[in-house]
Amino acid sequence: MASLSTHIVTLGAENLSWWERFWFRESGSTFADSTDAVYNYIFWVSAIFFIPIVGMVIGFGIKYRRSKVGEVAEVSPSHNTALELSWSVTPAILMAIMFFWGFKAYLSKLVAPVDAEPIYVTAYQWGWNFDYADGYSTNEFEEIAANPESPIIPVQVGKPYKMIMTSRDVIHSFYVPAFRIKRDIFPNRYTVLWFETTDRITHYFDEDDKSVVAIDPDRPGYYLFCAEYCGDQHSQMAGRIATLSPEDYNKWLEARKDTSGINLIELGELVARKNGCFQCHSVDGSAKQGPTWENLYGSEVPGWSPSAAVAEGATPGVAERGYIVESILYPNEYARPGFAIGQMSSFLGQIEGRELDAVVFYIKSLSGDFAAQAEQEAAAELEQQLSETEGDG
Amino acid sequence: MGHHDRPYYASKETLWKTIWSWIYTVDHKKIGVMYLCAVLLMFFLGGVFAMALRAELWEPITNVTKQVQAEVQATDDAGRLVYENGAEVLVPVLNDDETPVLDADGEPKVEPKKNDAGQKVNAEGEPLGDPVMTPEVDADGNPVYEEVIEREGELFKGWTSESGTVNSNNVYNRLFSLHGTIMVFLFIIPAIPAALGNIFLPIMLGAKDVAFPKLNLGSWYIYIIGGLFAVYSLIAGGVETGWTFYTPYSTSTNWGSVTSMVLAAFILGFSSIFTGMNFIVTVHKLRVPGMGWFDMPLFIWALYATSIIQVLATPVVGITLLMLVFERTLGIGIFDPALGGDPVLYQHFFWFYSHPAVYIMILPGFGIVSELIAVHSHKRLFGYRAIAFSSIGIAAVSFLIWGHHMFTSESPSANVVFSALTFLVGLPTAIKVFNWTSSLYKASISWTTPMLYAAFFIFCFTIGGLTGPPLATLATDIHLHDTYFVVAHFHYVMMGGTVLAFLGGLHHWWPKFTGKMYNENWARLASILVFIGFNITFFTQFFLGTQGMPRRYATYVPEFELLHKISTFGSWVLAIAFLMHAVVFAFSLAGGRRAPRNPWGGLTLEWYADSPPVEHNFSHEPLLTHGPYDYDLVVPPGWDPADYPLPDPEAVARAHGH
Amino acid sequence: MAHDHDHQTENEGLMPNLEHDEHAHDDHGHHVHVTPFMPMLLVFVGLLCLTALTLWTAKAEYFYVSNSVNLTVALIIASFKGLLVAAFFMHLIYDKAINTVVVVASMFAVVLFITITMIDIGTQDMVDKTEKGEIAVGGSVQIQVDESGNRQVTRGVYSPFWSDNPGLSIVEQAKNDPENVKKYNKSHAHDDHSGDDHSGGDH
Amino acid sequence: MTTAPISSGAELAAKREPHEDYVHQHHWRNAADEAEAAKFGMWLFLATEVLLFSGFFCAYAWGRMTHYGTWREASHAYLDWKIGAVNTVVLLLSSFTIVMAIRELQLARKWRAFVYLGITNLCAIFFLVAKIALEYLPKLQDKKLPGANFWYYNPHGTHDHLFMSVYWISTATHGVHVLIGVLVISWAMYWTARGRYGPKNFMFVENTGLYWHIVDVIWIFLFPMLYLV
Repeated sequence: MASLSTHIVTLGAENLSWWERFWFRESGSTFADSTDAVYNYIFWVSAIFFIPIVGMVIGFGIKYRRSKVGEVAEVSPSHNTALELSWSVTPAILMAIMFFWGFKAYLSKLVAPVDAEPIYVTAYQWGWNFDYADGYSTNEFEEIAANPESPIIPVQVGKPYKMIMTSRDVIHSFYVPAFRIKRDIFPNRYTVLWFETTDRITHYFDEDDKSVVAIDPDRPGYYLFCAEYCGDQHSQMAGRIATLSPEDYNKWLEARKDTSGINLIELGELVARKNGCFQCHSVDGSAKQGPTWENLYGSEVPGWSPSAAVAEGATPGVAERGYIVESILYPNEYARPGFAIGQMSSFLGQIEGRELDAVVFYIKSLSGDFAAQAEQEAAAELEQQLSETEGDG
Repeated sequence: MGHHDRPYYASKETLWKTIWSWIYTVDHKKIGVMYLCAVLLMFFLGGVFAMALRAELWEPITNVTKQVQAEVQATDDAGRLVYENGAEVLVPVLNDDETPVLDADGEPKVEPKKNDAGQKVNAEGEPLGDPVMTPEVDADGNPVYEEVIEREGELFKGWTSESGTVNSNNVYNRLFSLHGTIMVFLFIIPAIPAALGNIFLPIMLGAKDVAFPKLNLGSWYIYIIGGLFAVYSLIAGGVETGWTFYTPYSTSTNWGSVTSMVLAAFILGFSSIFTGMNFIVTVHKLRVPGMGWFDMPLFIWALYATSIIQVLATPVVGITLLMLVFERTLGIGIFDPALGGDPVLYQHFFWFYSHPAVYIMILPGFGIVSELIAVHSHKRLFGYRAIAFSSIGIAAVSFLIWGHHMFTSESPSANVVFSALTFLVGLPTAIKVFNWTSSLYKASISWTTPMLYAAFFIFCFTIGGLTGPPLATLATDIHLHDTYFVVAHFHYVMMGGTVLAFLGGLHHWWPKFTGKMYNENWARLASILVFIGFNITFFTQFFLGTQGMPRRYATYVPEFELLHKISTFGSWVLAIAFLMHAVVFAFSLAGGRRAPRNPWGGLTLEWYADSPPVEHNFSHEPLLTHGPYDYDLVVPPGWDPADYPLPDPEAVARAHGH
Repeated sequence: MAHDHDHQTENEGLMPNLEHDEHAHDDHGHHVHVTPFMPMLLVFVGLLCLTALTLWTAKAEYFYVSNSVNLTVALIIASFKGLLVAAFFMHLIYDKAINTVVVVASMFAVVLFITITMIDIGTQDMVDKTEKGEIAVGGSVQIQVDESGNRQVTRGVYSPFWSDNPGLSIVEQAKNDPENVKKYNKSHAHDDHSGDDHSGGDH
Repeated sequence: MTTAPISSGAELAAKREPHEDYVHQHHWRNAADEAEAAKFGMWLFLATEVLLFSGFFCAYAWGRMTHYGTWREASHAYLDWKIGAVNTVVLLLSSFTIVMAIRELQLARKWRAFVYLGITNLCAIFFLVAKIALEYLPKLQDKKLPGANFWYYNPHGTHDHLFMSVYWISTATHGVHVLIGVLVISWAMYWTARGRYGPKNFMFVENTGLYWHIVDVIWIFLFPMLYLV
C-alpha cells in the first residue's frame, strides 16, 4: 500500500493538521491559503445545511413510517410564508458572502505585481516549453506520469513569477494544484497567470551535474498539469515547479545561460529535448508518430523538393540540411511517405540561428555515414568559436 | 376499434399488423415506450463505456509510450507470427551459425522482416505503411492545404495504433468521449421527458394525446436517425474529443468520426425541440376542463419548464454543431485560431445551450421526485406553488449563467458577472429541497422502491447541489475547474439526481404502463445497492478533485491510485445493482402479478386510468374534482374508505388557511 | 361560412368594418379574423420606404459617421421593419398574447446570447494585456494569395484591442509595427501590392 | 377552370369542396382549439428558427468586433448591394402576397388565393435564382470561398476569408430555408387548387405564411449587415 502512505504524506504536509489539509494538497503559493479558506467556509455552510436535511429525511422516514396499508397522513400546513421566506433569504445571504469572498481571493490571483519575473510558456501537443526572460530555456527533465520528458521549471523561492502563455496548436491549460491556479492557454493569443511560492525550498543546484536535484525525493516540487483536454497524450503533459534558494537559482541560471561553449551536437540534443521532439521522433529506429532520426540524414525522401524558403543549396529528394530545416520550420509543406501531414506544428521563430544548426548537426551525427563528419565539423566550429572568444578577450 | 376496453399495446390479428401498429402509431404511450426502450439501450451502452473507462483507471499506466502488442491472430506457413492487420511479419534473429539469438527470457529474439531496402514488409514481401501521401498540388505546383484529413469510414479506426497495437491513451480518450456523448445526447436528455413524459404527460392532463401526435412520432424517428449516426461513428472509430467538441482540437483531429458524431448530436437536437414544442402546446391547450395551472401535477410543471429550455436553447447548439461540421468540411475558420477564428467563441456557443441543457436533464427529475414523495407518503406537498415557480425560475436563470463553464478561458470581467449570476440558481433549487423535506413531516411514508429512490435522490442531489457553490465561487473554481471535483459534482447531479429519479419514476409508473407489478423486495435491494455503489464511485472523486487530479486523464501520478481503485470498485457495485434492476423488470414482464388500477394510492389522473391504459387513455373524459395532492380531502381511487380515514375537515381547513 | 360574405366580393377597397364584415364564423361559433386588405398594403408600402431609408443612410456619403454608428442605425431600421412584419403580416396584434410572449422570449434569448458573449470577447484583453509587438508564433496562420496565385502564409494576428491605432485594419497595424516590418518585408519580398491601398474595389 | 369566385349559393352547393367538411382531429375538443394550438406550435418553431440564426448573428458580431478593420472593407469589396436590395424588395413583396393569399382563403376565394400563392412562389424562385446566378456562381469562380478555401487576391485584408465564411454560411442557410419555403408553398398551392383550404381550414397556409415571414425577417437583418455597412 505504498499509494496509501504517499497519500497520507500528502494530506499531512506543511505544519497543518490533517483536518486542515483534508481536502487539499499542501499549499505552495501565497494565495493558496485564501482559496482554502473560502472553500472551508463553503464546506461548513454546506455541512450545516446537509446534516439537518438528511437528518430530517431519516428521522421523518422512521417516525412517520406507514404502519398500516391505507393509513392517511396527519394534517399539517401546506405552506408557511415565514418559514419559506427564511429558508430563501438565509441561503441568499450566505451565498452572497461566498461570492464576495471568492471574488476577493480571485482578484489577488488575477493581477500580477509589477516586479513579477516573466516566463514565456509555450504549450504544444504534448509538452511545455519555458523560456526565461533572458532568452534561455529550462532543460531539466524527469519522468512524471509516464512521460520521461516532463520538464522541471526552476523558480526562485518567494519571488513572483508571471507566466505569459501561448499555445502552438490546441487549447491547453496551465494548472498547478498546490498553487490553486489555472489558466487556459490558447493558440493565437496570450494569457497570463502569476504566482509566488511559499518559502519552502524543494530543490538545490548540483554543481557537478549542472542540474537541479530534489532535496526530499518524496516531495519533489509541485506538480504542473495540463488541465484542458488536448488529445492523445493529454495525461502525460505533466511537469514540476522546483523552488530554489536565490543563490542556487542564480547558479542554475548561469549554467543555463551559456550554451556557447557546448558542442553543436550536444546542443542539438538539448534543443530537441527542450522542444519536445522526442515525443514523436526516436533516435533508435523505432516507430513513433514522426520518422526516426536514426540514419535520416542523407537518406532518400521521395517526392520532396525544397520550398522557396529553403531553396538555396538544398538538394531535391535527399534529406540534407535543407530538408531538415524545412521540416522544422514548415512541417506541413511535405510529409514523408507513411506519415500524415498536420501532425507537427511549425517551429518557425522558435528554433533559429545556432540552435537550428545544432539540431541539424545532431541529426547528422545520428546517421552512421555522416557521424564522423558531423563530429569533426562540430568540433571545428567549437574551436573556432573559442578562439574568437579568446580573441575578443 | 375496441379502444375503449383493450390495453393500448394490445396485439393485432397478425404479428405483421402488430409490428405495423407500432411503426405507424401516433399513440403517445406507444411512442413513449419505444423511446424508453431506445433510451435504456443507450444507457446500457453508455454504462459499458463507463465500466471500461473506470477499469482503465484501476492503476496508472507506468509507461504508455511503450505500447503493448495486440493479441496474436495467426501464424503463417513457416510458423511465424502474423498480426491482425496483416502488416508485420516477425522473423527470428539468427546468429552467424544460423541458430536463433535468445533474449533475456530465453525466448528466440524476433525482429520485423525487412526487404533489401530496409523497409518493413508483410507476408507478401510488400513494403508496409500507408499509401504514399503525395501532397496534392494545384496548377502552379503549389501544395494544396487541407484543413482536416478525414479518416472516417474505416471500421474501428483509432482504437489501435498503426502497427496494430493497443494504445491506452487512444482507447481511454474514446471511452470517456463516447460515454459522455451517449449519456448526454442519447440517454439523459430524452430519458425522462421523451420516455416517461411522453407516456404520462397527456394522461396526467386528462388528454387523449399530445397536441401534435404525428410530430411526436416524427421526433422519435429523428431520435433513431440521430442514434444511427452516433452508432455509425462509434463503429467507425468513435470520437476522442470529449462530449464538448472543443475547438480547435475537434476541428484538427483527424482520428475517429467526429463529423458524424457532431451530426448525430445536431439531429438529436431536433428530436428534443419537437418534443418540447409538443409538450408546451399540450399543457396550454389540452388540460382537462376544470384543470387550472395550479391544479397541474408538479411533474407537468417540471416538464413544462424543461420544454421551454428545449425550445429556446437547443437551436443554438444546433447551429453551433452545424458550424462545427462546416469547420471540419469547409474550413470556415470562425472557431479555428489557425484561420483567425476564436475558440472561446465556440465555448460561448456551446455552453449557451449546454448549460440550460443541464436543467433539461435535472428538472424532469425534480418533477418525478415531487410525485414520488406525494404519492408514497400520501401527503399534500408543502409549498406546491413554490416548487412550481422554482421550476420556471430555474429555467429562466439557466440562460444567464453559462459562462461558469469558462472561468479559466473567458475574460475576468465576464467571470465576475457569471459567478454572481450562478449563485442565483442555488435559490430555487434550495427551496425545492427544503419543500420536499418538509413534506415528509407528519406524512404517512411507505418505503417502497420509488420512495427509497426519492430519499436517495434528496441525499445525492443535495450533495450535488452543495458542491455547486465551490464551483461558482471564483477563487475555488480556478482550482477545481476541469478536475475530478467537477466530475463528481455533475455525476451527483446527473446520476444521483436524474438517473435515481428516472429509476424511481420507472418503478412508480411501471405497474401503470406495463400492467404488471414488480418484486418489491428485490427492487428495494437493488436500489440500495445502486445508492451504495454510486456513493462509493463518486464521493472519492471529490477528494481526487480537490487534490488536483485533472479530468480526462488516461493515467495519473501515483498518489491518486488508492482513490481511483475505490472509485472503480464502486462502479462494479453499481453495475451489479443495475443488472439486478434489469432482472427484476424482466421477471415482472414475464410473470409479474397483474397490477391494480392504483397500487400506490395516487390522486393524479393517471391513477384513474386502467393499468395499462386503453388506447385513448380514458374510456370517458375524466372529471376533475380535486387537486393533485389533496390526500387529506379525497380517498384515492380504488382504496377502501374504511382503510383510509380522512381527517376532520375543519382541521384541514385550518391547516391550509381557508 | 363562405356565403356569408357573398355580398362583398368586389368593393372592399376601403378599411372594412372589422366587427361585422370580416369575422367568419364556423359551426362552433369561434371567430376567424379575416385579414384586412388596406392595413396590409400600407405596411407593405411602409416596408419599401424603410428599405429605401436603409439604403440611403448606408450609402449616402454625407450620412457616414463611423462603422459602428451606421451599423447601429441600419439595425434599428431593420428592427423596425421586423416589428412591422411580425405585428401585421404575422398577425401578432390580432392573435392571442401567448404568441407575442413566445416572440419576446426568443428575442430576449437572442439578445442575451449575443450581448453577454460580446461582453466577454470585448474584455478579453483587459487583464491579459501583453506588450505590443509580441506575436504568437505558430498557432495563427493568415493566408493571402497574390496575383499569380501563390499562397502567402503569414503568421501572427494583431488584436485591435492591443493596439494604439484600433481604427486601422489588422494587417495595417502589423505592417506599421517596427518589430514586424522586417519579418513582413521578408515574406512579401516579391509582392508589389503590400502598399496602403485602401480602396478595395469591386473584384 | 375560371379564377372568378363562386358567387351563387346554388353553384356552391353543387361544388361542395373538401374544406367545408373539415373535421378536427380526434384528440381536440373543437376546431378552434386545434387552430390556436397549430399556430402556437408554429410560433414556438419560429422561435427556434430565430435562435438558430442567432448563431450567425453572433458570429457576425464577433467578426465585426475583433476584425472590424477588414470586415466592412470586405463587405464593400465583394458584395453587390444592388442585388441584395432587389432581393429584399422581392421578399417583401412575397410576404405581402402570402398575407393576401390567406385573406382570400378566409373569404373562400380559392383561385385568388392560388394566384397570390403563385406570386409568392415566383418571388421566392426569383430570389433563389438571383442569389445563385448573380452571387454564388461568380464568387465560386473567383474563389471567394469561405475560410480556408478563400483564394482571392486582396491587397489589404487578411480576415476577409472570415467575412466570406459568415456570408456563405448565413446566406446559404437562409437560402435553404427559402428552398424549403418554395416546396411548402407549392404544396399549399396544390391543395388550395384541390379545395382543401377554406374559411374553416386554412391553418396550413397560415403557418406557411408565418414561416415565410420569418424567412423574410431574417433577410431584413442579413441584408444591411452583410451588404450595406
